[in-house]
Amino acid sequence: MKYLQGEYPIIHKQALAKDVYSLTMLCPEIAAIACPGQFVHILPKGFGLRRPISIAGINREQGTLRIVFVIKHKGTQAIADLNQGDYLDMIAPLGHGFTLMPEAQHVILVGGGIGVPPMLPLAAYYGGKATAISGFRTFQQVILQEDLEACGASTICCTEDGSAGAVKGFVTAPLEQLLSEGADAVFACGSLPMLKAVSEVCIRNRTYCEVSLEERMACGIGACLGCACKIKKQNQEEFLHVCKNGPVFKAEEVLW
Amino acid sequence: MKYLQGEYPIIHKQALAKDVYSLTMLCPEIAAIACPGQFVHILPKGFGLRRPISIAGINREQGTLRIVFVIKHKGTQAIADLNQGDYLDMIAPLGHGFTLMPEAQHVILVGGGIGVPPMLPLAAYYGGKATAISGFRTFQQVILQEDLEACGASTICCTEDGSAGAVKGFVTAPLEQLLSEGADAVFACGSLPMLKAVSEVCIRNRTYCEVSLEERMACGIGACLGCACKIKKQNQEEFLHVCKNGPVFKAEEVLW
Amino acid sequence: MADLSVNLCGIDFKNPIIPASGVFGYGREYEEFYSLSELGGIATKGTTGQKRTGNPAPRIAETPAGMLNSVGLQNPGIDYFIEHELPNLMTKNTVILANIAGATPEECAEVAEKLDATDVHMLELNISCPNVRQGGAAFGTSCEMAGQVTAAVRKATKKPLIVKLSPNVTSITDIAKAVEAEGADAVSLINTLLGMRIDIRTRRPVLRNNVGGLSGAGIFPVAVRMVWQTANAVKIPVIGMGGVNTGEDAIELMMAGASAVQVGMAVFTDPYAPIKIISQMNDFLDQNHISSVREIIGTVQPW
Amino acid sequence: MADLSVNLCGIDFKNPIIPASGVFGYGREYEEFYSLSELGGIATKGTTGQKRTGNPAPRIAETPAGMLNSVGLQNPGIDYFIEHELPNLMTKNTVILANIAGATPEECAEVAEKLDATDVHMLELNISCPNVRQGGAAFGTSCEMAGQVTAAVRKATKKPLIVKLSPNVTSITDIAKAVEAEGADAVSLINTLLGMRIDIRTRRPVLRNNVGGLSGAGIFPVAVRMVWQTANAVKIPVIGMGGVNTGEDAIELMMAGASAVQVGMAVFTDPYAPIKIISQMNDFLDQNHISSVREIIGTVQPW
Ligand SMILES: Cc1cc2nc3c(=O)[nH]c(=O)nc-3n(C[C@H](O)[C@H](O)[C@H](O)COP(=O)(O)OP(=O)(O)OC[C@H]3O[C@@H](n4cnc5c(N)ncnc54)[C@H](O)[C@@H]3O)c2cc1C
Ligand SMILES: Cc1cc2nc3c(=O)[nH]c(=O)nc-3n(C[C@H](O)[C@H](O)[C@H](O)COP(=O)(O)OP(=O)(O)OC[C@H]3O[C@@H](n4cnc5c(N)ncnc54)[C@H](O)[C@@H]3O)c2cc1C
Ligand SMILES: Cc1cc2nc3c(=O)[nH]c(=O)nc-3n(C[C@H](O)[C@H](O)[C@H](O)COP(=O)(O)O)c2cc1C
Ligand SMILES: Cc1cc2nc3c(=O)[nH]c(=O)nc-3n(C[C@H](O)[C@H](O)[C@H](O)COP(=O)(O)O)c2cc1C
Ligand code: FES
Ligand code: FES
Repeated sequence: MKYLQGEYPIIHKQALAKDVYSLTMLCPEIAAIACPGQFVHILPKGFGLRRPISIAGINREQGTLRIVFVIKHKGTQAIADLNQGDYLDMIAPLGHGFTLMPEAQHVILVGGGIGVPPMLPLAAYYGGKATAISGFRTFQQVILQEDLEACGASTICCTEDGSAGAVKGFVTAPLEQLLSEGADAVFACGSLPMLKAVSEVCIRNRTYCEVSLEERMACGIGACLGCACKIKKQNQEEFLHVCKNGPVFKAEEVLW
Repeated sequence: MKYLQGEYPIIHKQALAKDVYSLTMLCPEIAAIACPGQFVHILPKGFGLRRPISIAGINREQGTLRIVFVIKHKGTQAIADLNQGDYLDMIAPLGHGFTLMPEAQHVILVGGGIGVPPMLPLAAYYGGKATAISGFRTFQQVILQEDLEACGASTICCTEDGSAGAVKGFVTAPLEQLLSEGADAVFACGSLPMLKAVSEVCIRNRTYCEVSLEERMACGIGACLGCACKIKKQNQEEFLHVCKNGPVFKAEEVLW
Repeated sequence: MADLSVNLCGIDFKNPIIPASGVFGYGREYEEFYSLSELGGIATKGTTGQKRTGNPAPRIAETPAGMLNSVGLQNPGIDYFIEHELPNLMTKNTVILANIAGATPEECAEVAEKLDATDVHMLELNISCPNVRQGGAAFGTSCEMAGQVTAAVRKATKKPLIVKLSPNVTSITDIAKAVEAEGADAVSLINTLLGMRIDIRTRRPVLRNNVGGLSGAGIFPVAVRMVWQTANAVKIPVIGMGGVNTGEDAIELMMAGASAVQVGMAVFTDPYAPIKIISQMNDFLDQNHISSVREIIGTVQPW
Repeated sequence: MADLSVNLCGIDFKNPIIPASGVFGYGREYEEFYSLSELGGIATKGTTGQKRTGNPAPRIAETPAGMLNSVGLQNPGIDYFIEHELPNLMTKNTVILANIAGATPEECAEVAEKLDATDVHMLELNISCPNVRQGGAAFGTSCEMAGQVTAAVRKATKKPLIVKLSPNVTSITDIAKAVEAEGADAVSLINTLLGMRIDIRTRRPVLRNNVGGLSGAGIFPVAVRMVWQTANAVKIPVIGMGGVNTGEDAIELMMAGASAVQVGMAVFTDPYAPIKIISQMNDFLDQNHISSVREIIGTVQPW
């Protein structure tokens, strides 16, 4: 694993929805080695701990990286306050991303809410072979559907209240249906309950599934053992670390 | 004593010398009641304690207050980073200022370095009846001589290395000379050694003298008893407080 | 509007927010900003038997997310307090906690006895001042001494007696139990952590007293922990403090087990802090449909 | 270029800066940023007799100017450490401090004995971990236990033995004297202060372990005070830590009495922190015409 720390200029900022922002940084050294599912570890000015944010776009030619995040509290607020021309202090690219399967015929990307952004680099990789199911609470939160489509992916947008998208309800309903038609793999990111449900559906349907987990982090690189998650490998339970062994894990190995 | 807390717009910013800045704030309620020798208590953003800075100008008509300060460390740096249009969080006006003597014929204002700014409101009050002796280490630090003259005061500028001004050396030499010609009062602000020397000269010459002291502060309004200074009144030594009983004290009462 | 009132030791507070002893003087300076009747209570500057001049300056040092002080209990003495400060305070329509200290249990008892004859609502016995040579933290860091001074003061007064504990101990629960056993009606915590800063250019401690008490946001996690431990160890109510800056901080301390909350250093940053904290607490309760702040006391669910 | 080298217990350090135990793993992850040979030394993650899985997550919480952790000594055990991590570390041209812990004095001694047979430069015995049920802070908060575990480890090794002290005590100097009497060659301090945070929306402690260790800039004044007190109480050298973020902080701890300085949480904020601190120390010494960092150790002049 290779990663760098530096301050990189923000070359584009966009508001995507209420409290949701997209930032694009010029960081060719990082863009050159970043992979789908990895994350960046951002230091908001004046804070002691960094904030992990998934990579939502990798443009090797232009040497840029994109992130999409929601303002949760003070740290993400400070990042959202930055503007084009400001610099972002990042350690990146970090973690172990999604498995890329060049031979796959059909993969399903499942993103819930602010778990949708990390699906974008996968959509860019799989193009027309990907179907992206995105779930949101309501229409105001819907983001990135055109971006997914621009990659060539088919999109299925779900809202819990039916206020937008083709599906009213959770992502699991369209997922069940697609899986019944067969798929090589499912890649998912979202809330813990959603990931658990997706994982169960995949296991029941015997479809390979990877999920991207979250945990509170300090170092972000595997040194401090702060971001533990319980993983079962060969029937052995152990605490692995989201920042180094993950954030992407095989769904079947996660002890929810 | 009346004082207010609020965020007031900076309407003018000026660099006077290396690391020395002048800020003018629009704060009519404060300007209306501020007196020479009082100070403002400024909260630099992100800090827990405020910074006391003397009032360097009071314009009642325009409703503005001026301060002049040097960047000492992080807090004053943060204040210096502000620009016109930004807001300054102040509690003001604070403290007990210089005695204003309407009948005085000749007063001497002695400022050392960053102790010169609080002499300006006195110069504005006394006009042609004031002689302002200012002391600096070297020519690059000389500030506010034109401002003092614009008030009508005569100025005597001293530099320790003789690189600027009429006098090479300390402020005490011209002070001695002026005192020998007689003066109603001396008002002084500057480093502790300078104030002590000025005070000795005045006591020897039996001239009334007031000095403005500094001490580390928390509340700035007399509640926390943080900014103690030893004062002798009627042969009783006691700890008074720079923020409330001062910053201006009678030189003869200060226990150096 | 949520119900913010609390009751401690039989005394009604209109809300749980009390400016802490030593940061608020006797309220006079802050009255310039707002009416003291908006406050739940006021803890007055620590008072001793005789006038004390305190420590030489500098008494204040800034630290990351905090400050050190070594005021050293400067105060005009109990007689002056009762004659010149208390009568004014008692007209302010807020609960007055008279904070007392002394170099010996006898001195503390004498101060308490004099206060017992006044209208003051509660006594807060400071056995934790880190800035004096005698008494202070020396009382607060041994169960025996803490018990002894509590017992002496208990005998001297029938008023509700709060004992203010030091965090500079191996086990704050042991001290809390010791003062509870000797008749304390409540405990308040935490006083300041003992700290030091050095000016590396002059190689001198920044504080003339060398060491001083650390307060402010940086110590908040220690306060939460100690309030939680103590609330689980004693039956008497706990008043929490240490680094409270926002309504959410105050809510957090109350969930940890505090029945009321004192606000110290935050008033230096923003003189309106106590007022803002009261209104932020109300907002939190309203948003979360909690009708009374009393419902949240001690409700943290440990894992 | 000032001379930054120091010597502790007969071991030469090219500079006094050592990433603290638990924040730096075994150095592998930070080697991606810079050569480990630039560091004065490295304190490795605490190692126990057997593999430990540590506490459940969340293990990390942010606090004002600091953080809480409740990792709980997750580590692969001493045998794995000696076989798979230590050999690599020993090639890095920097002093290796093997940090050890255990639930009993016997376990600590066993770990020390195994390390005694390796090339490791020094042992750092952690009697202050707040995040484990057995051993850890239970050892570090009583003079008797602290002495006992030190004595047991002392018998097991001839290597320089540093004992790492807990700040959660009434008198850190008493503990320091107790371990000195039992043969410690140095003490290091401070470990984390015990703290807690609560998520007021879920009413659950943020840390799954309820409480955790507070580190970072906010505790720096406590570290300075304890280093100063301890350096004045014992004859053995003191290694200082707790909230060091800059070269000036490190200088301040050394003036307080530290012969070397560990850097913990600061590496999370900036992985280059130890390297920057070394260069900032050099700048300070150069600017003040001090030829060797050794000249400043313990030079604070109390008032
Ligand atoms: C691998 C990974 C990828 C992520 N990708 C994204 C993304 O693409 N977009 C996005 O909006 N959010 C993402 N998150 C969540 C994001 O890290 C948090 O929302 C953010 O850290 C909150 O910071 P704050 O200061 O606003 O909140 P606060 O609650 O003030 O943060 C306090 C502390 O808790 C930590 N924290 C709080 N929530 C989380 C969380 N959910 N996960 C991990 N740490 C947390 C913070 O990092 C900080 O240390 C990701 C998290 C992880 C672990
Ligand atoms: C009544 C009064 C009037 C003043 N007027 C002026 C003025 O007009 N112009 C000007 O440039 N400076 C003035 N000062 C000094 C000014 O307050 C300090 O330079 C400033 O507080 C330093 O802040 P800092 O964050 O840059 O330094 P730091 O050293 O980081 O400050 C750390 C802490 O020490 C306090 N502190 C440091 N130096 C002083 C000092 N000399 N006096 C009081 N507290 C200090 C700070 O307020 C802060 O709490 C005045 C001080 C007082 C007491
Ligand atoms: C300047 C200052 C003076 C203080 N004086 C006293 C005092 O006289 N008596 C007392 O019991 N506590 C005193 N304290 C301690 C505070 O009441 C409070 O316990 C401590 O500051 C922690 O709260 P905080 O972090 O909100 O400031 C003082 C604190 C400060 C900052
Ligand atoms: C995540 C984390 C893990 C730690 N693990 C250990 C450990 O295993 N052994 C130990 O002696 N100290 C451990 N510590 C304590 C540090 O070594 C250090 O004493 C403390 O963090 C104070 O320094 P700081 O404020 O610079 O972080 C740990 C600290 C942190 C933040
Ligand atoms: S955050 Fe340090 S190991 Fe993952
Ligand atoms: S700063 Fe509080 S009394 Fe002067």
